[in-house]
Amino acid sequence: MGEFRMPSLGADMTEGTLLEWLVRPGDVVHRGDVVAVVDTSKSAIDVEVFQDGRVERLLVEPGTTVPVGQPLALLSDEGAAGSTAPPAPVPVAASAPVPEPHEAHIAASPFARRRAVELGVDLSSVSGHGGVISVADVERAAAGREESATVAPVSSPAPVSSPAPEASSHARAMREAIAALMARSKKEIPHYYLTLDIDLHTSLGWLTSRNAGLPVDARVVPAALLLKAVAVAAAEFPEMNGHVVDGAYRPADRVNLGVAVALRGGGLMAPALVDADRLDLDALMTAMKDLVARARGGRLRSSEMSDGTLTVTNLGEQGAQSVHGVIYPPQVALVGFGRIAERPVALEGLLGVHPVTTATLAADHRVSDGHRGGLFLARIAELLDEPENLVGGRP
Amino acid sequence: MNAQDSHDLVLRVIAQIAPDVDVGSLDEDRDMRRELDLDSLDFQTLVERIAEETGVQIPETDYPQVRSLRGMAEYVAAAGTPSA
Amino acid sequence: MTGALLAQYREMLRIRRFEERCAELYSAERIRGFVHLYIGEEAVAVGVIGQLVQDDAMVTTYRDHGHALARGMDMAAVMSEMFGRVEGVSRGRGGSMHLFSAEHRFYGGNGIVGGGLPLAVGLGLADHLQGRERVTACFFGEGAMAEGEFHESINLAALWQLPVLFVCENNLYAMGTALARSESETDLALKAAAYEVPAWSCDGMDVEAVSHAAQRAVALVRDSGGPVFLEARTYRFRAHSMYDPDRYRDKAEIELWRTRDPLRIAADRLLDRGEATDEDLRDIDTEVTEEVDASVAAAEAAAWEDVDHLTRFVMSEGVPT
Amino acid sequence: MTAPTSVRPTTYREAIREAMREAMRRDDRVFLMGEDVGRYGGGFGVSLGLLEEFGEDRVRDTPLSESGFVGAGIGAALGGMRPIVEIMTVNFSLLALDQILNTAATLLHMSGGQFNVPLVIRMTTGGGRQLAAQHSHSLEGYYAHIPGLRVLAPATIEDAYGMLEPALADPDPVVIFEHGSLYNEKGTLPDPPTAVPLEGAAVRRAGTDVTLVTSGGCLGRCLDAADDLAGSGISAEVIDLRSLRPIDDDTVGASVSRTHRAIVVDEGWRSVGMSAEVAARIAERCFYDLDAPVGRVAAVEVPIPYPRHLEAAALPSAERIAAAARKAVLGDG
Repeated sequence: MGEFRMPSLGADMTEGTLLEWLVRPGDVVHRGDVVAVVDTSKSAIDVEVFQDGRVERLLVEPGTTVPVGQPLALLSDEGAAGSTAPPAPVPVAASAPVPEPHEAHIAASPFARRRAVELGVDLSSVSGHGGVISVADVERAAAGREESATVAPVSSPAPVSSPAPEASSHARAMREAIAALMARSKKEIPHYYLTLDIDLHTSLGWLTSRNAGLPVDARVVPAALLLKAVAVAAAEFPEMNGHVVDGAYRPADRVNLGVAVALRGGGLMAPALVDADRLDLDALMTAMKDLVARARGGRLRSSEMSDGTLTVTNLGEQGAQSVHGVIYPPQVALVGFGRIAERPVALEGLLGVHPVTTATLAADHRVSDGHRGGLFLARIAELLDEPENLVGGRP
Repeated sequence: MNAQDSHDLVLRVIAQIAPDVDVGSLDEDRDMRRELDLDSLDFQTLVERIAEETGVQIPETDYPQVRSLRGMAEYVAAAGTPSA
Repeated sequence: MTGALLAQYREMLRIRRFEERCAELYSAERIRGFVHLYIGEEAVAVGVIGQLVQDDAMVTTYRDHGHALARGMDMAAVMSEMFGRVEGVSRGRGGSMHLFSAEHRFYGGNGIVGGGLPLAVGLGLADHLQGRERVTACFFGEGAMAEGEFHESINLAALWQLPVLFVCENNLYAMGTALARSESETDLALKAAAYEVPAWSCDGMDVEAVSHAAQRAVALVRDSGGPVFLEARTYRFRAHSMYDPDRYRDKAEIELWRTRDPLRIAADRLLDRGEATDEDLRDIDTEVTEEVDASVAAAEAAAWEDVDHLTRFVMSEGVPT
Repeated sequence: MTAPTSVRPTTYREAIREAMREAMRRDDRVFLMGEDVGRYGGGFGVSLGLLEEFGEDRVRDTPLSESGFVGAGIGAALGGMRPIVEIMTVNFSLLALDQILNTAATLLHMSGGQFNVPLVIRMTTGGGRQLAAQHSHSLEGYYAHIPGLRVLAPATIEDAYGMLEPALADPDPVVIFEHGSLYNEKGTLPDPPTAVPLEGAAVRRAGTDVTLVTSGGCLGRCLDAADDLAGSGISAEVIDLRSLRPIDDDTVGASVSRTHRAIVVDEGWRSVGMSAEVAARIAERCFYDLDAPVGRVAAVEVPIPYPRHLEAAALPSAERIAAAARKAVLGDG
């Protein structure tokens, strides 16, 4: 007998609300099947099961909010092994999942927990006296934390009709979650920042001519090319691609590229493009469109929410020249791209005007140093200079 | 397709992509990407939907002409008729 | 006292028919809980209570239907209480065992064997302290005489000379325990007399005998201001509470006592004396049955207490002090 | 509260006696009944001298029959009197528990509101006087458990005096617990005395770091503990519940919501008693305000033993209270 528990769908998630069961008692489920929809403070997430079995009993009613780790359903082994049901149809979960960052139960007083939420303090970053976090510890942590965590500035959308009250409370919850996570990141992770201007003349020229021959729905946007370059580079720089778990760094064996998505109406999430380095460019474009659409529609899969190994933010696209991002724990690096703009560039002794983006790297000093970071950025630039090499996928 | 039809069509597609936007208060001559907070992917989606609805394939080289709501509507009206 | 026996006969028949109907309604699940029937013992309540006046008080046990009806409490209100309806004498909160009426100075309906005795002593004490010449009649079974509260109470009443009439309804069985198996001294009047209380016994199946004995007892309490103990030797024809297997007594014993049914004794005597005809008795039965029918109809029609009022009457609501 | 014109020195015992004397002078319906309340002057001397003033009818010695005379008190209350029944100790009151629970507390409800019981029962409670295991217990929780009763625990001379009059005026049965170790407590009463309410807890000492919730005989020990704590920089608020039924959740809740820590101090046994009840209410009401587990200091689970040192070890002391408060505030032993 196994238990299907409320999954942690991100380092900032402590509880979730079960929105809907997609299975009933008696149903046979397979690893990777989507069995429930869970609302985190960020999004409604399709949650998959990680074991084969038969649903014995549903323990939690839809609408109930429960902490991460609480059993939601009981699964029996019966009917699983001998089942003739087709194998897991979800490719994402068919392979071994990236180890989930495990959070031990934090002993904190109820008042401390309440204050932590009010102050946006992540309890896992607070140490208590006598093994228990009291409100004094939380307030000390709040007073001592860096105030400068620059959460991705979300440009305020233009004419927006007034949101429904529950939407605004959801937005507030998301804002609190973002604040808590970013504060934790800034407190825990010794960030360092590097910047490199990348000339996109070659790559965008190549992309324009490629798109010119294609129907509208086959066109690839520059952002996809940037993501592909980062993904390929990340596979070569294991110290940029992985997680710190319980104080130890674990490089990931695949590249699940977190894509920072600004939500309409405010908020930010970074769902993962799974195996981004292995996808060919067209597949990556398709996957990205799908991912962003589902992120904005609030229907992400659980693995997409929690499995990012490195995040890219492209939010400079419409304004900022560069972005010095905050790493998304437990990841160890974040690549930002500023607006692609025509800028003067010196070329073989002459001055030309080329499209240029400023790429930045925020990386974790516990895992890497500036030298490797610089090489990583340089590798991204190099890859973008040979865009035709970015077209194909890898096995 | 007349200008009014194409105008309505563009507004309808925008409402799908950016459901929170009050299209009635749009400045029709401003860059939609800024006005509507559309990123390149959103804009790409807009162009794709226009293509699905009208058959009009807007080449990337013409993107500067369709940055505004008015520009997009006029472009679509001029370029063709809806596919069956 | 021409006419007195006929009135007593009618009163006993009211109790008998009421309880017979209760048994029927219990079987039909209209009435629930413990229901202790008084059938066979009617002469005691009718005989004793007939000697009380309006100002006197009464305390009784869970076998209280007969006392309530004999005291003049409205049959429909008593039946409504059996049904648990808000129009019941205790707003439905008491049920069969806990009938109360302030108007009749009827202090219940006590479900604890012996529990009512100290209460009666206190009522007597209040009268004594306030110089009121009232009698408190306290009914209890012979089983209560094994309880400490009997001894404490009769001792207090005797010590302080309080106007309490202790009426022991000796029906020979404390539930299933026969008198001889629970009392070292089975002459209960003798036992009470040990407290220096005037005490005697009477035939509890003969309403005239009970009346006679009670009249004397009440008069003595009123005159002396002190307690009197009266034992009425009686028998219940039915089970302790609704149904029991009657393993503790012989069928023959029950049949023997049935020949001394208080209604039968009274009816024979009325006919012998020419105070009533068969037809008169049939008419009474018809009238009583109609009253019972009406009480059931009223109870059926009565309302349930609103659940919002569940916690009312835990503490007083503006009762003047 | 207006300033009293003067004060008069008295003791807890004398304060109760004076309250009874004044009640009996004021209202003919009031009388005192109990074991040795008359000629002996009361097992603890509380009613000394009342017999001489009011006579045997109104200061009524009873035989040793708790159930009988408590039940008679109920009957007398029903018959229009306002009896004060004294039970010598709470341990003895168990002999009358049937009358208190099955009759006094239930009659009003069982009769559908027809018969209320305006009875006052006073009894001694508590240990600390080397009276061993049948005269020392604190069974307030037994009574506070029962709907239909009002249960009071006067901890001060002012309450001991002031609670009797409203208790007698109350239409329902009131049980008053007098802690045996308080009888000799010296103090003053305002003259003329000020009225005290029957309900509502009192903040006996204001503080900010931890709330000590207590009643009756433990109040003094809590105040001593608060003094001690103040010496080490911990500001303890001391709440005297005064009424154990009903419990004033508002005062307790407001305090704990401010201090975020609570210690419940009760001389009854720890399990299933007053301290459990108060702690549960704090948890229900103030959970999200709590910065430390609710602590309890209660009697050790043993029949109270005779030798002084064992008895002292069994009962809550200022030291144990202060230690529990320190643990709550400082987070370690």
